[in-house]
Amino acid sequence: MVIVQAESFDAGAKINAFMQGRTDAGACVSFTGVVRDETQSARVAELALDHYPGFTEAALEKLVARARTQWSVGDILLIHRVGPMRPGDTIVLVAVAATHRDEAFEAARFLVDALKTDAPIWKKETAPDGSVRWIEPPAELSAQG
Amino acid sequence: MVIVQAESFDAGAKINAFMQGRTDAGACVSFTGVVRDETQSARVAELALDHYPGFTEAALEKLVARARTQWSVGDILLIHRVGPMRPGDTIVLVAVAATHRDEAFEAARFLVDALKTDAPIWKKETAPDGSVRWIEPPAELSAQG
Amino acid sequence: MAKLLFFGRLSDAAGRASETLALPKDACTAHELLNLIKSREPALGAALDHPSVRIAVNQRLASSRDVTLSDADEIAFLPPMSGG
Amino acid sequence: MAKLLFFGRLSDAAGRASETLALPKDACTAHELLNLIKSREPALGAALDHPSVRIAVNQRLASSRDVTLSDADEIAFLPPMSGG
Repeated sequence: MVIVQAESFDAGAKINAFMQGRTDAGACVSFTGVVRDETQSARVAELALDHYPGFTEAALEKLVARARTQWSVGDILLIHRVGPMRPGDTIVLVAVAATHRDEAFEAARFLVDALKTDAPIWKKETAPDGSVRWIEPPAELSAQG
Repeated sequence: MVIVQAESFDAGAKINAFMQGRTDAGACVSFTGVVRDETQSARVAELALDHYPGFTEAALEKLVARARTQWSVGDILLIHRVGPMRPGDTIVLVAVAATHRDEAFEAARFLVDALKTDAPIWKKETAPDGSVRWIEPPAELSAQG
Repeated sequence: MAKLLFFGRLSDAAGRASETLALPKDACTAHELLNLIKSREPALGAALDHPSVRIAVNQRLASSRDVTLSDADEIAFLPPMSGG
Repeated sequence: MAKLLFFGRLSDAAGRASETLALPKDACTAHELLNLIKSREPALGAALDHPSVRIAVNQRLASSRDVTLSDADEIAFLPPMSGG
């Protein structure tokens, strides 16, 4: 399941609900991304995520579908926040349930890496002094796109 | 931190508490192991974990220390339940906080694998018909010990 | 009227996240649309026409600036993504 | 008196998880202790003396059955671990 939302969410509660009643899946690997207060030695006061409603969800659904094709996993949950956030806020949760730990780890790792390069999300950092910068990938990476 | 306990625990709440206030660590990778109701096509009604108090904790602490030496991670939480459990119960939680996702994933993966081979824990499965069996590693593995 | 959408730094460059606009002619190309924008807002036009910017038409990525646009299309300008 | 601890299937084999026992002599080896147990409980002795079973003395793994034991030691018999 893919959810893109502006509201903050409780990662632990989402993981618990995701695993609730799964007596068939022995392993759950989850990744929680948190807004840091410093990136590349620049202080961050606020992070704002721009997204393209519909298009972004479809792109994330495609990544999840690819992971499900590639690994034998039971279920996948992907929640991504958009809009303004503060350091310490949970920005993304990826949870993968599987019968075996290998597949849970590999699928989760794939998704977290794929999000970094293929998620249609644009990040704007605001420094404590109010200056803003849009985060873009290094030129080599964006040239591939 | 290593905790070995007989009491059940709320994995999501533990993950939340672990990540609470970490504005320096952008990534948390967690692994939750759940008691399955079937292993190697045998039905499981109850799983009981035997451990050696003191010795088991020391062995787990050693694994955590090794992970901290090998990867640049912020903090590690390892909670292992012992005693009798039922399918669906959370048996183990490993959570790794790190500034970067690579290290969080690798340290978590190392720990989960190391638990499988190096944790001084003995598992007894009780089938629905009351028959019991102790889980031991395949001969090749135990010969290494 | 076509709907234009600007994402990421392009919304800052445009000073708006979206607009509706009459295409220069029906069945024009993205290239022709970009020329129209350049004639009106040179700086924005240059930012949109940068090779790193991709165009999606009705939520599907276009493979080139030769894609045909028509009225009622939703045309999105996507700068390099930051990733999730 | 030494304290013996049996883990995993060895506690089932022993019918008990622990016992206190007078060593055959002070500063005996684990080998000698195993022989004493074998003489009393042949099946348990054989289970404990299996090469896959490791011995920990005062919570430290012994490298061989030649390890010296003394009264007040805690001697644990560890079958292959199932893992966590």
